[in-house]
Amino acid sequence: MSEPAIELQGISKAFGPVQANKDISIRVMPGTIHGIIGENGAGKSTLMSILYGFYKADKGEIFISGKKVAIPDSQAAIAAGIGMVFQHFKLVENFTVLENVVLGAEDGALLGPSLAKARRELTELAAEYELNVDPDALIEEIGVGMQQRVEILKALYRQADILILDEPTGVLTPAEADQLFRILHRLKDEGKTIILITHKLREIMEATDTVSVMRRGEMTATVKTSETSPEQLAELMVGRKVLLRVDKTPAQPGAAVLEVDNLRVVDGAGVERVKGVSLQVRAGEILGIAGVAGNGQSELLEVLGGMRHGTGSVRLNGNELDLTGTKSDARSRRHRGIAHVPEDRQREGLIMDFRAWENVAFGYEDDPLYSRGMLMDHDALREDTAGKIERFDVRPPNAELPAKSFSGGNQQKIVLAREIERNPDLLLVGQPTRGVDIGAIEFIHQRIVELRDAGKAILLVSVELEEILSLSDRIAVIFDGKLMGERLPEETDEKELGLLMAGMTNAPEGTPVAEAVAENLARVDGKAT
Amino acid sequence: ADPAIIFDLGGKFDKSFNEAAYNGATRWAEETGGTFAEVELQSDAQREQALRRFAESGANPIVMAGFAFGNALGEVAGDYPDTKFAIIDMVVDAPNVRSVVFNEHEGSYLVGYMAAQTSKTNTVGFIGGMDIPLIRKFACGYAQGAKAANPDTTVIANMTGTTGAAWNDPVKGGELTRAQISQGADVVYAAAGGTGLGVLQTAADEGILSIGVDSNQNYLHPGKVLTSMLKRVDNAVYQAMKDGPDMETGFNVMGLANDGVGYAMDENNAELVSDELKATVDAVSEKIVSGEITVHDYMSDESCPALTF
Amino acid sequence: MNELPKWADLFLVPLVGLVMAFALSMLMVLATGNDPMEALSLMITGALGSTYGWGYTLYYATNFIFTGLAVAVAFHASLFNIGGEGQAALGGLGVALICLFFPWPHWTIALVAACGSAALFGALWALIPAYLQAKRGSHIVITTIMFNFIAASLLNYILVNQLRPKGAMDPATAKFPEPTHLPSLGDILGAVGIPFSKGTPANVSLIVALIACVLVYYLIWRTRLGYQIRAFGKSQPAAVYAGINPVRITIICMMISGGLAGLMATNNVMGEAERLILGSVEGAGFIGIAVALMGRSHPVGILFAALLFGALYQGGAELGLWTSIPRELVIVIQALVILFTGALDNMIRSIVARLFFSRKAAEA
Amino acid sequence: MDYLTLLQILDSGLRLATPLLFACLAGLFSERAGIFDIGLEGKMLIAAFFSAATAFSTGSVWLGLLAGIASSMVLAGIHGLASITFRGNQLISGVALNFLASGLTVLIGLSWFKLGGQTPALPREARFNSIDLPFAEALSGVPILGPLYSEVISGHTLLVYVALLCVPATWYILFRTRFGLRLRAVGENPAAVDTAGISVVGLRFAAVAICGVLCGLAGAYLATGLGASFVREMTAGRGFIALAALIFAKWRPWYALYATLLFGLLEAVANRYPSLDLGIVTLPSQFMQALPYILTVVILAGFVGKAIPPRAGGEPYVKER
Ligand SMILES: Nc1ncnc2c1ncn2[C@@H]1O[C@H](COP(=O)(O)OP(=O)(O)OP(=O)(O)O)[C@@H](O)[C@H]1O
Ligand SMILES: Nc1ncnc2c1ncn2[C@@H]1O[C@H](COP(=O)(O)OP(=O)(O)OP(=O)(O)O)[C@@H](O)[C@H]1O
Ligand SMILES: [Mg+2]
Ligand SMILES: [Mg+2]
Repeated sequence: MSEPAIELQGISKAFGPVQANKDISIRVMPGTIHGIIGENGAGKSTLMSILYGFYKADKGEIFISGKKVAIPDSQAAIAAGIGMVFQHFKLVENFTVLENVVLGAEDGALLGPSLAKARRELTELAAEYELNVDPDALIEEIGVGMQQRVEILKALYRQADILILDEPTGVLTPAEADQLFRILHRLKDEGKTIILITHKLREIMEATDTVSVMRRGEMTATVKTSETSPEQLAELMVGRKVLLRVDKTPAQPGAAVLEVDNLRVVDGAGVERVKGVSLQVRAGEILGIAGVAGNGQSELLEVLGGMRHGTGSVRLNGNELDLTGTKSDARSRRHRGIAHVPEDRQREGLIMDFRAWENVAFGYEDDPLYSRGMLMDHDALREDTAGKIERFDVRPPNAELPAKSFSGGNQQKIVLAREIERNPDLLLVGQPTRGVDIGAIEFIHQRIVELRDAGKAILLVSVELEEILSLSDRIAVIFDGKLMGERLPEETDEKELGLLMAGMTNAPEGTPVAEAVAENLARVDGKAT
Repeated sequence: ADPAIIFDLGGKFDKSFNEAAYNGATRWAEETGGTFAEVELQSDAQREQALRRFAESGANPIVMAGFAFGNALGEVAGDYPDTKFAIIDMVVDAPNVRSVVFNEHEGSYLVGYMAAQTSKTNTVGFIGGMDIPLIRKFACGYAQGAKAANPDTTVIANMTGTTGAAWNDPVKGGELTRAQISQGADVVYAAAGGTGLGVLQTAADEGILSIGVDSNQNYLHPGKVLTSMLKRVDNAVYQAMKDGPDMETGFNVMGLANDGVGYAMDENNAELVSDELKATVDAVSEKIVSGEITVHDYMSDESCPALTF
Repeated sequence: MNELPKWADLFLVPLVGLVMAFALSMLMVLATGNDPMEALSLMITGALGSTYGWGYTLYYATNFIFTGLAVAVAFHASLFNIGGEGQAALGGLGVALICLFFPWPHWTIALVAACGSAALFGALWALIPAYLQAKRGSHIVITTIMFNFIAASLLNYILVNQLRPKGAMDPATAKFPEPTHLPSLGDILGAVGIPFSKGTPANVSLIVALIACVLVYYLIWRTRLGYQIRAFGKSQPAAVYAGINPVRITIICMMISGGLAGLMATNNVMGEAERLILGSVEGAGFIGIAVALMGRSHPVGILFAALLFGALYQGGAELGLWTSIPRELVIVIQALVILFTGALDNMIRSIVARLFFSRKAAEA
Repeated sequence: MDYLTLLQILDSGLRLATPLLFACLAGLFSERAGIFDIGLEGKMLIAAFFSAATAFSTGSVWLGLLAGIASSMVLAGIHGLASITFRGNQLISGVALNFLASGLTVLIGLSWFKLGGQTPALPREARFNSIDLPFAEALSGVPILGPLYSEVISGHTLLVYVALLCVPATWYILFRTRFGLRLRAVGENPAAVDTAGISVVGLRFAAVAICGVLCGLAGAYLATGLGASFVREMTAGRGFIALAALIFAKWRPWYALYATLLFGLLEAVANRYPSLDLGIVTLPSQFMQALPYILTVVILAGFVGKAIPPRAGGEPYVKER
């Protein structure tokens, strides 16, 4: 048996108080595809970034083809034949494709010859691996799929024998993802070693030879793909048997609370992200919006929450909402009875440096309850927070801690407590359980259902199909800024929703689009058994 | 008590106004063996503080060089009735203040006369520091002299700026000189403190003549400086220190008549000024002293017959 | 590396920075052939050794409180207002217009009017950079720098061509009329029987500055607006989510900041010079940056930092008067303080942390 | 205005633009690499002092130039230390260094020369003197172009020509060399540079060092070319005008030349015509002085094209939170 292409021994890495990697060891044989799975924050990216010399490990050793190497920086990794496609691409936006490929791999001090050579080689590589890109296009003007090709080309141009891809399909359409896997297989056939990080069990099962599972910074197992099952992997990932169902009674919908008609949103770059969406949410029901990330659901939520301008018509309890004027901001929305749990709690929902009690007033600092004359009533606020912490089981129950000292799940509970206890007519919820552990997920789901049962309207946006299916009373699917149709959860399944999410409104079985469906199924696989 | 002297922002080695004051003080010290306290101001806000500090420490008299002390002295003088103050270039009306002013227009008239006589292009230049009535007084006297020597003379006058920084911008002084040269000037008179050093430098570089001010600046570029308009600040300072605590106060005008102003002759410019010219200028000087020629003082009515600003 | 406890971060780090700044400066004094200890003691006694020294120290401190608060308020919104210099200059214009062109019966009323006018002029001078930042994304640091220069030119024009009395030499207005003259600290303390040097420029504006400290404290830490300013400063996307209008906060916050800088004019223009002189701000706008950094943008910290810089200025002036060490030493110290407590903050922090934790380890 | 006057103003404008051009290109290198530098003024000032002081003491203008560059690079190094190594606030560091230069030059100047913070006037051999280009005399008779050549183009000091040559050189380095590609990349997305195996710190320090060299040239030119001694605060805001020009030029080398020439010309015009009578209105000298700043604000406001700074500018590169 040959030497492993990569061997990591006892890698540990801490970011301040967070132990991202704990004593991790793996071996990857040459000419194989090795998968790494694990929940958000499990430490996958950190581990690979260490291998690529982006971070320095606190402890541990790295062997490439049996030889111990020091990888203090990416230069060393590149020299060792390692290429990496990061989760967040590392491209210079206003450079051309060619310049990005050449950057750091120039021959000689002058640019001209390097660019000419790269242009030739790029054409060859493109032909060989079906990686067609216009070398003179600016990065900021091409789509993410293209950008990813550029990243792969960068690695190939540097003659990488080991290619690391960090969640490459997260931003891809199913068709693009499909093509990516064809390329990966071709690379593997040529003897290259590939490490693939993903959340999607389906991708692991289909593409990899071996797979490692990470949980909370530790490597919990490494197994042959052929000898495992999705169920086993899921269990390894979250640490216990996964059972996820939401107990809920059938909805008792009342009058329409939210009526959206032909809503359009143009983003800062002038791209239309929401292209004429119409929908309705009634009192006492949950409308779930399913879709692959980046199809306009974020913008939809933000317009309704008052964080963006839009055009069209939105009515709340029959009254028209201002979409562009002075009353189109988030505060006016709150005053009208709309509460909003944002998609990104750390960037938007909380001020990470503020204490928990300060965050409880966030967005509601003008509430008379928290005011004493011209000043804010800190005592009242602390008292209110203590109650919320108790009712939402926030741990540790200390209102004086800054938000950044709470774990992700507890941060989310603080946001939810603030928004749900407003008793809003309409609750907007984006990705309520992203990066939250199973226990907290159940808790959060229950609260949302309780609010529904109290006769409130809820608009839920999630990229987790499973979450959508288990929470929603009705499901709308968004694709490319347009709603592809509406289904009742009991009358549809993941397969059909997957089709809609891929933009197919009515596809007969057995069409090539089935691959796209598989893509979405894989997403579901990641969570459910 | 020892006397004290406060120099203005340019510092005591500005080769010009402050240096003249410094020379006066050192002359007194050398002649009498006495000592004096001194300070160079570094900011406007320090004026009053410096005055008070010296007054409180018992210095007497306190001499200050520069019109900019006017306001501060006005504030302070009354608080220290037993201390005598001497201020140069400004009139402060207080019983314990001697205000020394100079007839710069007279001295400037003389050097203007020499400039016009020396110019081959019939164009002479004037570069002032900060655009204030005092400097216009220099310019106006200079222009009158030049026109008197030769009615066809063109006088080009520029001011460096409107703020205190204008006293200390030799680069701009140089640029203004070049501009005046390109307009035909071949003698330039600088009444601009530190800025003037740039004027004299550029004039020397470009091969024209310049006229210094306040101190004798002929030595700065031997053979390139036609003369210097002497303003005997040194004499005023010397006198005040010599008079000591019993100094007579009041208004004190120093002009041609009492050697308060004049023009400088030494070995550095001996070649430049012919005996003939020197004789004529001395004659003019006498006429001014005798009252036969009256030189208009710009500051008397803020107007100038020979020059528009 | 563990994080420092809050108190160490708030006090120890700036203190170490300060000590390093002084140590370096004193080395420089040594290098120029003077005795650093003598210089230091002269500075300290000159600044704090007599009521005369205190009078000047407090006068300078008053200026720095205003500009320090100005910088701090903007800092809380993550805005770097480097334009205190220009705003304070325009505040001076506001004071001058009020004092020169209205007949005031008593200084108290004149002071109230002058405060309003100074704050208004300073605020308006901050308005354009604020608007451009909020609406058009023009970097506020650059625009406020530009506005400092524009303010200098504008004031130059107004003073030289409009407000300078005929025949006067320096670019300054006429003396303000008697009823607008503010009582000095000596007058006030004398009235209550405390002997205090009368010849110093510290005046009743000090009380205005102290009131400003209290108001800023309440503004930032107790009011909704302050909450919004701080939230906006921490995270702009979050502010949008909360319905805090970025344009509104930027403009309001910068106007408060500019107004505070403008208020400085009650001290230097109305209280001290009693006329408006060109360049009367004398860099206090920039010292405000150092004061805010040292004071960690908190009014109490700013108060102490302003006192420190006030003493530094007065001590430096004494140095200039009595030794051959020029007053520019103060500028060097000030530069080093800004460098160590601002730009090299992380370096100091890591040094302190190393000392701190090695001590702890030794104790344990 | 006759042709000759025009030429003379152009001539003066070119001289006055030179320090701005050096400083502007200095800022360009630094900011293109993502390090904002409002300390151009301070670096120029300290270079002006040390070049004049050294030139006076040694009598050699070349040693003066070296000393000027070295001193400017020391400040640049501190800026690099603060903003690159310790990831401090670049703006605050710039402010501090401006103060430092302003204080140190006077402190040392007083201690060495006792001339109120100035250096003594430099003798001829301790200064850069103007050089006449070939045929300047001969061609001056040719109509129109002759005087243009002999008045405006010929007869400057060496550093003026160096500054002009720096423009194409900067362009070439930035857009035609490996170093330039990397430099621009590190100002746009340092993570891209890092993962490409290039040292972000190294690149940024290199850029800051170049900035130091160019500021050194600017300061040396002020004190030993344009002027003939150091005077306290002799940069008189030129570092900030250069910064304004940099924004005006949208961080591009050729535009930097045009912007600094424009600002130099404005200064020349203001020297020549303290208040500019335009027939309808008379512009006071103060307006002319403020014009570069006003123009920059207008540009920044985006009313005349948009100035987009390098994207990673002003932000320290932090990998680990
Ligand atoms: N640069 C950093 N500085 C500080 N902490 C970090 C940094 N990068 C990651 N972390 C922390 O390290 C832990 C592991 O993060 P990592 O990005 O490796 O997880 P992951 O498994 O890739 O998650 P995901 O699936 O969300 O990409 C997390 O708690 C994260 O917050
Ligand atoms: N920046 C920080 N400062 C202080 N403590 C932190 C910081 N980041 C994380 N922690 C602490 O580290 C612990 C782990 O955080 P992490 O986000 O990984 O939690 P978790 O195990 O994923 O929990 P959850 O499932 O609720 O997200 C938390 O308890 C939190 O208090
Ligand atoms: Mg990751
Ligand atoms: Mg977590």
